[in-house]
Amino acid sequence: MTDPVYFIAIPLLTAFLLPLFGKIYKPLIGIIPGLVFAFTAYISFDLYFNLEPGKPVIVQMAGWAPPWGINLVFGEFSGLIVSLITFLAFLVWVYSYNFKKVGFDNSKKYFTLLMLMVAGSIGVVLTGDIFNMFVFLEITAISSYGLTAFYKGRDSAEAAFKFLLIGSLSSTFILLAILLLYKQTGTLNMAEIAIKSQAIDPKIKSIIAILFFVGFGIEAEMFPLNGWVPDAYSQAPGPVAASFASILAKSGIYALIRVFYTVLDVEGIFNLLLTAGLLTIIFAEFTAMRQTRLRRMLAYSSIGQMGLIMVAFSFNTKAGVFAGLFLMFNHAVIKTLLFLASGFLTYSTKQKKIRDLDGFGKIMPFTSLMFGLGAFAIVGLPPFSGFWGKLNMLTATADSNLYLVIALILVVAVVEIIYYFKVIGRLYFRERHEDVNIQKPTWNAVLAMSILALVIIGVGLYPDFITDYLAKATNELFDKAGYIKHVLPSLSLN
Amino acid sequence: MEGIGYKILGALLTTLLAFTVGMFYAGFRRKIIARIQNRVGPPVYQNFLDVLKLLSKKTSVNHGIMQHLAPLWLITMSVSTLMFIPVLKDGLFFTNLNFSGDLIFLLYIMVFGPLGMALGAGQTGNPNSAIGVSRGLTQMVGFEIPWIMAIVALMIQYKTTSVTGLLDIQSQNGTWMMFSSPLAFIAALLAMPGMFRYAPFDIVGAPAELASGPISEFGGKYLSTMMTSGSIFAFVKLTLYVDLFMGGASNLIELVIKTFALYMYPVLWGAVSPRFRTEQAVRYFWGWPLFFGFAALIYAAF
Amino acid sequence: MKNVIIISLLGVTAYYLLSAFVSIPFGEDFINGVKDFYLNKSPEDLKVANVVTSIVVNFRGFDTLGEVTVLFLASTALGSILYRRRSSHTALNPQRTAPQASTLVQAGAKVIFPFTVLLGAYVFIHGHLTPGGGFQGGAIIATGFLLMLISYRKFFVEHNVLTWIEALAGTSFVVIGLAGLVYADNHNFLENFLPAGELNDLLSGGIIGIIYIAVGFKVGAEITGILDTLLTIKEAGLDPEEN
Amino acid sequence: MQAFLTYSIYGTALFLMLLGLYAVLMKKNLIKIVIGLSVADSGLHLLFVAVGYINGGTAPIFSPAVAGTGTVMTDPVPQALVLTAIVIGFGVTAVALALVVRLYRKHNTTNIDEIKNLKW
Amino acid sequence: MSSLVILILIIAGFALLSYFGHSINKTAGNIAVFAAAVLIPLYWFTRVDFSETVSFTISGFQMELGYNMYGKLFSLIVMILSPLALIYALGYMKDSKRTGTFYFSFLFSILGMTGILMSRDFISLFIFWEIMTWSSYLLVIFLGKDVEKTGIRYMVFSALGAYAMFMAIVIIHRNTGSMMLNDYFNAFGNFSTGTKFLTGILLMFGFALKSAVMPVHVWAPGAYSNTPMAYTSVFSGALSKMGVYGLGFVVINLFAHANLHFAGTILAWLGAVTAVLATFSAIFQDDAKKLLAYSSIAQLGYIVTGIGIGTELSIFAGLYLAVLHAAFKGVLFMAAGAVERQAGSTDMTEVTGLIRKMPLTFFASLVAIIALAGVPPLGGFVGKWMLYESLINNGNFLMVIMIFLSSTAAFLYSYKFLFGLFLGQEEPEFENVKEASPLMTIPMLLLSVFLMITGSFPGIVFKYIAEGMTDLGFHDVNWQMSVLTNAWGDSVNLQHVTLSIGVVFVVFLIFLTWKGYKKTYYVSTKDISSSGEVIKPEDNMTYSTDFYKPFERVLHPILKRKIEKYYDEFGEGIGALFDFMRRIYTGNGQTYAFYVIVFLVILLVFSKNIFGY
Repeated sequence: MTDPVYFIAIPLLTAFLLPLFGKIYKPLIGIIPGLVFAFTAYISFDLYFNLEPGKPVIVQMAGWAPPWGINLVFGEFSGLIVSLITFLAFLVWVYSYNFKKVGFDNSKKYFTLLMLMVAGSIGVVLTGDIFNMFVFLEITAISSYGLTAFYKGRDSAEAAFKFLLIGSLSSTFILLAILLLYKQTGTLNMAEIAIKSQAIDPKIKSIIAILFFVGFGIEAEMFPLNGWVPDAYSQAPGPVAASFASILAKSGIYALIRVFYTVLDVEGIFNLLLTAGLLTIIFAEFTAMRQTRLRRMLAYSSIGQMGLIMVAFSFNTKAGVFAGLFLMFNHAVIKTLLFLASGFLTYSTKQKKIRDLDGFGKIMPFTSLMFGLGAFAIVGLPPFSGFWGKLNMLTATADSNLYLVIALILVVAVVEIIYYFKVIGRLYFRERHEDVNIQKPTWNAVLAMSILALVIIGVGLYPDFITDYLAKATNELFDKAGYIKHVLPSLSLN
Repeated sequence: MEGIGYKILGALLTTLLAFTVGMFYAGFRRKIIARIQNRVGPPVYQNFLDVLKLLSKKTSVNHGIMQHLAPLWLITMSVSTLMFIPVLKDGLFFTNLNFSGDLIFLLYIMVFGPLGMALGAGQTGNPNSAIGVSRGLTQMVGFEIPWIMAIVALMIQYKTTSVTGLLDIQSQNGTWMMFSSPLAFIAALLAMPGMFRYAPFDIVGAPAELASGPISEFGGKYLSTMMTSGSIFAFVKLTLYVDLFMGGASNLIELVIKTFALYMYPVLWGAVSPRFRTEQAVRYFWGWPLFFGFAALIYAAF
Repeated sequence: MKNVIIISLLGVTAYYLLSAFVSIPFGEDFINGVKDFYLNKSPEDLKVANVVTSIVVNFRGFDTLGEVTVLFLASTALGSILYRRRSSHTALNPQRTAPQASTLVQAGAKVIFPFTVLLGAYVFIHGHLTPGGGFQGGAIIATGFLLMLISYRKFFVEHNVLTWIEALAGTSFVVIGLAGLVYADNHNFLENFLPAGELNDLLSGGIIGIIYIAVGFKVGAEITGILDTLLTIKEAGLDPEEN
Repeated sequence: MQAFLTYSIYGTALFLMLLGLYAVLMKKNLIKIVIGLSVADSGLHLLFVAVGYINGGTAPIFSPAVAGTGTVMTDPVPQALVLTAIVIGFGVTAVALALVVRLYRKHNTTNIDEIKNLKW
Repeated sequence: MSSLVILILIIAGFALLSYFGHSINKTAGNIAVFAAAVLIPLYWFTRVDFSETVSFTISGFQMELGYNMYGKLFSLIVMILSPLALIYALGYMKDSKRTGTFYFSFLFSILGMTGILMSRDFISLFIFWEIMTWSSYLLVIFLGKDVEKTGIRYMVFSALGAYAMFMAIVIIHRNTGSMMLNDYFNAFGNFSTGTKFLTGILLMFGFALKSAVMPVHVWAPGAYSNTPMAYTSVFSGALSKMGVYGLGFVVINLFAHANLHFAGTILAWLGAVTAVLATFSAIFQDDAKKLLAYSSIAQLGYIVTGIGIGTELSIFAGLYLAVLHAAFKGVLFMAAGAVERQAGSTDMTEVTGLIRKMPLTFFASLVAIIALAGVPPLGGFVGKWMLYESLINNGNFLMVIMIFLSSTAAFLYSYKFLFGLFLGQEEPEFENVKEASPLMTIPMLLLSVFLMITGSFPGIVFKYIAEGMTDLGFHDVNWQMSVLTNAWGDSVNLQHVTLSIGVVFVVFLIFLTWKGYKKTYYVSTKDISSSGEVIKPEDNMTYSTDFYKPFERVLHPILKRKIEKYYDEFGEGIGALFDFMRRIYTGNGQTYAFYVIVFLVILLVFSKNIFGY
């Protein structure tokens, strides 16, 4: 009952059938996706925890062995990310299960889009075929456009259009890169490309690398390709923004990593990634500091975190990757919590401005507490999980002898503290003067946020809950020869 | 423990000596200033009479406990300071507890009294007392700095921090420190009038114009105590200067001569001076005296 | 000025990309690719004449599933983007305000429409034999519907039926794929579990033909749905609520 | 001849693609931008097909006429890929047009310079 | 389970208990807090095993908890001051809102401090450090005043300090492969010069920031004065000592393992400058809380100077001053809090003449002020004496002068504090002020008693300091119960001092009081002689504004430009820069697309450099 194919097949099947369920009994539209999310979460954990060390689960499509057929690779690295995605997707569902009451109807489309976005992201992570990855990336992207434009009124269409514009450029570049790769190697299988790419003319390889870099960089929110991010995050509903941060961005960065760690061996790309990551951090965090709208601030902060993750991965060391994974975990969990909390916080304010939040700590104690917790965690204060990510990140940086980068990261962290603590100060330590009619969080939202908070605190107090898995994933990512061997038993890296 | 009786006796004798000498000095000062101003002036023993008269008066009102404690604080300070200063270089009686204290300690205990006095004056509620205190403390910051510089210069130069030690060094070398460390002496000397609060630094009490202020809120026993304390303290300061810069004294005659000579310096300067405003006073102290202090320190250190 | 900058930027891009593409001259066969395998296996194992079809539906069938999903997504996203509250438009009787097409067009459309649909059906049914397939056939069918939509103001597509067709077609694709997990030899998703038949027979290629038919239905229904949504909504005029 | 073909065919396809990008970057009208995206996609699709061509190849269909004759066939893989790419391009275009409709409704204009409520 | 872990858990438990207790009802919460104030020190004194170590590995980093004698010394401060402050808080916070948050943060900051002092590796040190920082941040903004300015300033500076440490930590880890403090100190000698400097200076910066050394002190005045006074006593008394603690072991160990004396000298200089400038600032404050805040900075300056000099006596003096400062600043902040609570304000230009209304508070403040001023025969003198002697022995004459200047000027604000709040005219508006509740006065008085005892018997503190200094590499530190000795053999016998002062005092007390004081009667402070004029009761005869105006005129050139200004301008400049930067996000989708193409082209053009083919 546990085959990685189900990650894709079941959500798609459900998505196709959902309109019919809707005709039978309306609430099924909300419930069935939940069951699907629960199911994917279950199988991802089941698969992940039963994984034999060093032996990824590989499934072939249509009975053709890898170089010819498409394959899915559920290894320690991809499995970890998939588990994270499915877990968070389930929580997002729990949170938004009866979100209908608090803002949007039309839940049929919402859950369909969400489900397909998750399925697409999982596909991106699992697939072993570069073109297939493109297809899933597009599934993710188009469902994200839909989700962004979901809210009526406001400026969601504007945000979605920008997203689409940039996203289309991204797909153009990725497609070009794939075409060039195919032209050079005659294959689309990532493992085989990995073998053959060594023979490619370095000049062409560098162009391919740049095209991939720009294409995936757009999804991974890299500066200066991230103009769409703040708009999309701020206009989409809370849970959608949460899933963007935790799922969409993660699949983008995963693609970037997979391509540059496994498929193409271009050394120079890591310095480029480092530079781009640093620029991303600087511009995003500094811009975030001057934001007056809560959601936009969170969006920029999210970009900054992604920049940090890029920097971590750019070291091309095990410590760096480990730290990067830790940061990814943190970012996914914590940003989700922040966006979920902000969904309720900004619900009742017209302008969604930070200064409208004065004294909410008393009016909405739970949501504010969750937001505060998230803020504490994201800036890396112990004893929350953010700290360990930052610690590992910095030790990795130091191990790469990049002392200036450490200083930069820390300066930026100070900036981060400033703007997050401004919000906390307003939430808790200001008196509220005018009345607002607030939206109390529903029980399922409370449940979702509590689980996230527990994860944050739990990992913060005892990070070894996850470090083993992260370390394993790191080893797998670096074991390029192992990856090729498992996917293509007949061939090997020469 | 066998010397305890002598000690107590010595302490009493020292206090008595300080009181007498201090009172006479104050009398001389009044006389000298009067003569300079072409007046006859009170007799030299006038201060004794004043104290006796005040003692016989009865105080009937108070403003609270701090006011009551203020003169007490003052006299405690004067007398205790005296206890820790070697009045004579050696001998049974006038050396007191000098082995138990050193210069830093002396510097600190010397401000103990004014602080208590200030608190007492504060409690009277008289705004003029507060003004006086504020001026006095400000001026103190002014003159303490060159004075401390001088002392620190001595301490660094001779590698001892006790008065006794400095005295010993002077007698070993056979020269006074006003000659061996002239810069320090100049700095200390320039700071000295501030310590005595005679003109031109008498804006603190402003005795000539203000018919109010700290003094006016105290009467009878309190005022007499304060006067007593003042005269003892004048003697203490002079003795300290003598010990530090003029080789100390081996007998009472020498002591009186040296202190009196030294005493004439602020008195005569004051007699012919107008008055500084507070900030002028501070600026004065932080001018040349500070320069000499620095020079002394640099001389001492290198 | 901006013009010049952008043209020069694109020029630089073109230079680099062209330099990458011309490294292998046009029309030159490159060795060691996967294509030879496909060209061999398609007629031999799958008994599918059209190699492109066998790649699309079988070798890279997973892509196609994604592709179908993209279409489905597009129509769903479109629905969600252009969705409006019930009160603001009459769901039961949507109106298109465009002027009536000329009689000539109407008459012609009426004649062509059944043939277009038939052609579409032919194209996707013979997808494994001839150039063509589910996507092409579906698109042709949708063209027929487009013709009708722009010719007749009162021609309405029954969305309910479209939904059913979409759902069933999509479901059958996935279910056939999943059946491969159970019935096929290697128990793989989308693996063929039906007899392959003879090359160039209509009933050849096992599940390939069936999937392509499902895809054809789905694509036709979805594109039609998309066109209908766009037309209907656009002509409903400005929505006062959104301003 | 070979070189000419190489340059002209790849060049044309790339030119088409960049022409589309030019429209995306320069045109102010949202519809034209969407058209630009489509054009760019088309250029890309042409590139795909061009890459798959093999000198003297026929369509990769084993029709009874060619079956077993050993005729050279063009590369079927890019053709299969381009099919997928076209469909994806179609989906994106549809969504883009829907968004343009929404934007036009809200802003009453299709000039992209006037649609910037979200900035900084 | 180890007693250290249990201690941490107990504190955390009480924090949660107080929080939830207060959210149920006030009494329950207060009981929890009281239990915490009693049980935590009780456990620490009776059950904690100071020789125990707990080590564990988290996330691949080896961590170890365990006391050493040096940490124990500082723990002593925490464990004595904090419970007293907690008990005081029970009275002080009686009518406040959100007490749950208050006690939660309070106890968590205690947890942070306790943890810091038992950390033997950098990671746990940093973790507890950050816990301490954020919990104290919550308290700084607790009253909701100046949240943006003070709160953010505090957090920013704390973060700067903490992150400087963080950077040092990771660099150390990179060079030693270990996070243990000892490994760092042992390996220090083998580091390259750059690493030595970098780690040493970064660590020092982090710790110095917490001890409010001059250029980075600007967080302190606002933070100290905005916090509820119940916590400020701990904040200034114990929390800032964590910086001193860190400075101590870093400086000493660096000296011991590499000849980096000049770093210590720089630190000492900074301390001295801090002491002088902060004292000057304190003099001109009109708010008693601000005055005390600046005074704290100045006092910390002395301590830092002592530590920075690094000789046996100077460190001894620094540590002793640290202990004493905790006690007297604890009392003073508590007193200011009591005045604030009872009279409604701590503005010295408003509040006046409380001595007869709040005698116990006054008495405690008086004792503390005397100790602060360093006047014999109270404990403060001992520290001052040792500090001066150590500086003089060392020949740092300029520093001596600066410290002297600072402590002489300290008399000015000391007096201003007492006069402003307690002495002077007794105005009718403060007619009904009552003495603070026993919950508040008893902690103050207990600390005062401690200050008085240390005046004659500082040995009770010396004992722990000497123990602690063994961990800094100073074995066999000589100390006597009540005799102070410097390096040149000069000494002060405190018993003689106290005895003689006491005897003289008693003699004259009898002389003055006998047949005197009892017979006098109290008259109002309006009944004063004022140049022959009669003062009416409604006349305001309080002199408290511009108290040291002449001195201000003298110091004007030094003080006219505040350091805060530079920081503010820097902040504004940065803000403008950020505003400029965010214009990149123009809002026009086409521009974003343009960026993409530009980025692509840049990469393509530089591909040769990037990929080096």
